[in-house]
Amino acid sequence: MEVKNVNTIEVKWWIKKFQEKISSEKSYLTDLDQAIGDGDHGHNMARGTAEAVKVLEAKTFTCPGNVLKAVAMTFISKIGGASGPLYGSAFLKISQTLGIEETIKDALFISALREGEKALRQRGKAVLGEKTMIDVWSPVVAELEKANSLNHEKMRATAESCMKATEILEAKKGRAAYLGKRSVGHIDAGAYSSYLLFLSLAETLAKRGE
Amino acid sequence: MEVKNVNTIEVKWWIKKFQEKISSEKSYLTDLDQAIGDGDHGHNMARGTAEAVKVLEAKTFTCPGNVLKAVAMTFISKIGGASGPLYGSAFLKISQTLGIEETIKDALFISALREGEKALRQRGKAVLGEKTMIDVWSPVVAELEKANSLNHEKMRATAESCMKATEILEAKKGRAAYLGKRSVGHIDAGAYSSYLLFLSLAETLAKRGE
Amino acid sequence: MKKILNDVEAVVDEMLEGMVAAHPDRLRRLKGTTVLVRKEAPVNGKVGIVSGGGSGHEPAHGGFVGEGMLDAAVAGEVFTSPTPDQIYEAIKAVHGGKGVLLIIKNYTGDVMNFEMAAEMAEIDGIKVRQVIVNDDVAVEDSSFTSGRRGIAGTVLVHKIAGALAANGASLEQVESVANKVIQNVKSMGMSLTPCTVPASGKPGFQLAENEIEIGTGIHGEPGVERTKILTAKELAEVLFQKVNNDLNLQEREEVAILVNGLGATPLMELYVLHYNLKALLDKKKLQVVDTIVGEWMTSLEMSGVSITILRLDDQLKTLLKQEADTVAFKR
Amino acid sequence: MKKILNDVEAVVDEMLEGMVAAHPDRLRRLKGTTVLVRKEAPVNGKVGIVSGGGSGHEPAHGGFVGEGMLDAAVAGEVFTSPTPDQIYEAIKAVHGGKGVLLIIKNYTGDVMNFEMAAEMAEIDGIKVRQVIVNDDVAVEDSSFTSGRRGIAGTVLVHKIAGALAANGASLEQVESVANKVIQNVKSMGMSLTPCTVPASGKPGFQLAENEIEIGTGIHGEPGVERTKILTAKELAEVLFQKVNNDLNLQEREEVAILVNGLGATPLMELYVLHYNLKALLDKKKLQVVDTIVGEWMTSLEMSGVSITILRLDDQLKTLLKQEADTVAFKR
Ligand SMILES: Nc1ncnc2c1ncn2[C@@H]1O[C@H](COP(=O)(O)OP(=O)(O)O)[C@@H](O)[C@H]1O
Ligand SMILES: Nc1ncnc2c1ncn2[C@@H]1O[C@H](COP(=O)(O)OP(=O)(O)O)[C@@H](O)[C@H]1O
Ligand SMILES: [Mg+2]
Ligand SMILES: [Mg+2]
Ligand SMILES: [Mg+2]
Ligand SMILES: [Mg+2]
Repeated sequence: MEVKNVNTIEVKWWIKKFQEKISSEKSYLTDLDQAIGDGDHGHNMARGTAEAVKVLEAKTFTCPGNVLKAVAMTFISKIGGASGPLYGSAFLKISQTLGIEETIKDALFISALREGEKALRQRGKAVLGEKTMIDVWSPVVAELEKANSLNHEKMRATAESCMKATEILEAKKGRAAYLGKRSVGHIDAGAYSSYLLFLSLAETLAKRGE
Repeated sequence: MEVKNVNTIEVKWWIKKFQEKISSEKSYLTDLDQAIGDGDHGHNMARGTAEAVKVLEAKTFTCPGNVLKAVAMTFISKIGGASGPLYGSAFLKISQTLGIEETIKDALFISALREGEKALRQRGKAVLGEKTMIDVWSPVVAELEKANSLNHEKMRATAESCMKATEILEAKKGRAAYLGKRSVGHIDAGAYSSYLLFLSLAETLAKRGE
Repeated sequence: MKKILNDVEAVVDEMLEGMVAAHPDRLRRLKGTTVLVRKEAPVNGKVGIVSGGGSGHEPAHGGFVGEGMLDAAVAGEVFTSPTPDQIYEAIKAVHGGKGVLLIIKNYTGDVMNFEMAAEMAEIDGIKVRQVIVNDDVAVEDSSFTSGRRGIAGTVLVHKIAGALAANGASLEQVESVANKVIQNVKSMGMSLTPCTVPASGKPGFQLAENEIEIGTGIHGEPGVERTKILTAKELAEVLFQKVNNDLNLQEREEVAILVNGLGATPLMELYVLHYNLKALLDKKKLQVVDTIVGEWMTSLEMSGVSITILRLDDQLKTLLKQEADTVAFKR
Repeated sequence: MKKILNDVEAVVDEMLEGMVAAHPDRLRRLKGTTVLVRKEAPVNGKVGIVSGGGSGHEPAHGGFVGEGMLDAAVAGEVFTSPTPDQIYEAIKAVHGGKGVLLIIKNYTGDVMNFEMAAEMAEIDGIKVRQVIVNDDVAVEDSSFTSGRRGIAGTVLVHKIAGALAANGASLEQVESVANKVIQNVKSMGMSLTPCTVPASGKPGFQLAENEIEIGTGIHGEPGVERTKILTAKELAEVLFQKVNNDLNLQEREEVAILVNGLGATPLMELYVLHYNLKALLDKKKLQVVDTIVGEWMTSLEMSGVSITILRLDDQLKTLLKQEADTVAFKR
């Protein structure tokens, strides 16, 4: 198997793709959050990702870690709500783990995602099955660890099926928890945006070496 | 021509009939007042006439003047809005003019109605053609004066046609005046309740000597 | 119609009882009436001030009963002037020997009912004066009609007349300062949605999703003009222009501003409107001495706003800033 | 969606500018932030008090900035917690040497963002304490979930913690009294209509003409139960029972009552509800020491109400009654 790396341009693609997907699915995200939350997730994410793309376009970056650090800081200061600190903390940890490597081997990238996922759990104090973005992050990272490579097909498939699986869960964390059983029957908004995040990464990885 | 009188029982019938008509047309009166006013005329009149009927049933009266004085006081203290002082002042003056006669000759009744109409104009400072209850009261009284008798057919016909004629007028007094030209095309609520008042009187008079 | 109530007929009664239950240290209800008076009424040696009108304008008028504003507020049925007998009871209850001022909003019904009450009180030998607030510039002023309505500007009449009365002034002085406010206060309102009188159960008018009414009063009645929806900036311009056409304010003049919500408009939107209004005031180089933003003279759950501008002189300024302590308005 | 605004993206900014333009003698905006602070901040030798949250709850929180309540309020986007950098600026601006207390409503977002800000401030050597208000008994309390929401009871935490801070108490003392209030304050709300976040343009949920939501929060989110419309009496019973199940009040206990409108409910209806609530309080022989009726913690133009009961002791009673002078709340 050919060894592949993730470089600065690719992580920028990733974030740009993420921003585009969020932007075109903004009103769907709003609907999801309105059904069992307060309806701002689409706007929060659209605002945050748009700002992140602006920052990435305005500066030059020498390594993926620095790109994602800028993304993290932007998420923290521009998203707000629950998702701001969550995505922000995850990306901050990812960038710290990547350090100043210019090209990132799959193994390092996977362990960075794992660190991000841990930061997310620490910040939100949620565990798997509570109908949050964790329900996408944890299984996706686990799948990649198992595959021991950034397998974009598995990433996409796991993210999608786990996102969809949140529909039948009863929320125990976040605003949807206030609805108790009435939260069942709706996909979690943060799980959906996390699906878009991994879908964007998968699409970026699929283009590697094309 | 046979001389007829109006007695205590008949004025009570009058007020009772008025109350019944107001009650069954309450929501139409509300609609009329809502279109170009504030929508309370039906309730104001229903409340006031119901109270008046209660007072008439609770006490005994020796003459029409006393009946109508009780009605006047009830209207003043129970209707409120513009129509309370207007109907109240008119009835107070009518009762004063009737004095303590036990049976009222047509001529006296007509001059009492004229005094009531004058009190109404004085209290409201409105003149004919300003789209108010005056537009029913003044022509009805004038018609009776011309006929020199309490001709119930003329009373009913004049009240009805003059009430309808308020539709094309632009209001100059009362709340509808605030709408200016937009007040055209609606019947005035107070003109309609005044039509019901004279219709009730006409029906009462029609039964005389039956 | 969705409202928090039991019986539409009892809504005014339960509201008044609720106010007294909530503020027993400040308010008392005259038994068997719809009158709220200051706990300590009558205040000896002070001109008594009575206002009121139909209910549905809360906190007006009961919320303004207290030190430095009203001595009594008379409540009618929703949007219906109270009757003379009720007003008469209020006058008697607040007469502290120096006479009583009635602050009346210019509606045919209010004017007639208060007038009849004044006649009754004068027979008892109580000196009564009446002032008629007609601040609403939406309606053309004309001697052929009943003239302009009284709307939110009334609150500033309460405030200033109440302050002078609290200082021990005579009935004539209080009447005269009230009239000075009336001559210098102008308002203009608009609404985005109608409201529903409980007893009627249906909204007073209909508006499409992109329509607003300009020049609405405070009784759920239609306004004087219907237009498509405007931005906050356009709205501030329309309302300010109409008010200023009448006041004709000059550079550096001192004014007070009242931005009044009609019932359902979020405070957020009132402040957004004020931001846009303030830009116009600044452009005119007006000296804004006092700004009051909130819900003071409402129209049930109508969504909308009015702006009020009061041209000040030193006397009005001092009295406006003077202490007041009522349930709804404190300084 | 019908609202008074220009650009949905600018609504919070224009609101904050409008507040400062209206109350320049009391409020100041930290440049480049969404933070409103007391004109005179930082107050030396006084514990600074910071609160805030998403916008759309006005007068919370900016309206409570002033003497005897908050030193700063941080505004997020509508119904979205503010970000840590903004909160951090607020902490720095109000730190008068005695540390800063953060009063946080229990929402995952608020808790995390304030927490991150506290971490940042502590790196600067500012002593920061956090209290988390969770008065909403609509939601089951459970250690497996994020627990109960903070709603209108928060205003009483602001009031009482603010009063003790104004008296010069230490950070620990202020934190401790805030926690005492939190342990003793419970609320329960309901709504008759939803509200619309400007940026989304559509209502947060749908209700039929005869339906209401019981247990609604203050973010346009659905409640915990949907029922057919209730009378004011039934509503008072449902809300009171739920609150009292938790507080378990005993005869002759002293309490304070807050009847809070969610935005579009006429004051008339709040007082009608209070009338019905007071009957229940009297039946329980509770001593109501203080009653506050109005709109304090709103949810844009949502129609609905919450009731809050605070169990008092002598300390809380004195601090609650103590003078306060903010734009929206004065004593
Ligand atoms: N404690 C938590 N841990 C992990 N994710 C959470 C937690 N609480 C909420 N979330 C996620 O955040 C999403 C909501 O984000 P957003 O709407 O932006 O914030 P808010 O709930 O403050 O309005 C939820 O759909 C859920 O996926
Ligand atoms: N100045 C006036 N003179 C005569 N009638 C008037 C005058 N003003 C109003 N009215 C009558 O009163 C009616 C409205 O009564 P009502 O709705 O009970 O009072 P309000 O206008 O105070 O709500 C109008 O339809 C009109 O006929
Ligand atoms: Mg959300
Ligand atoms: Mg009417
Ligand atoms: Mg009326
Ligand atoms: Mg949110």
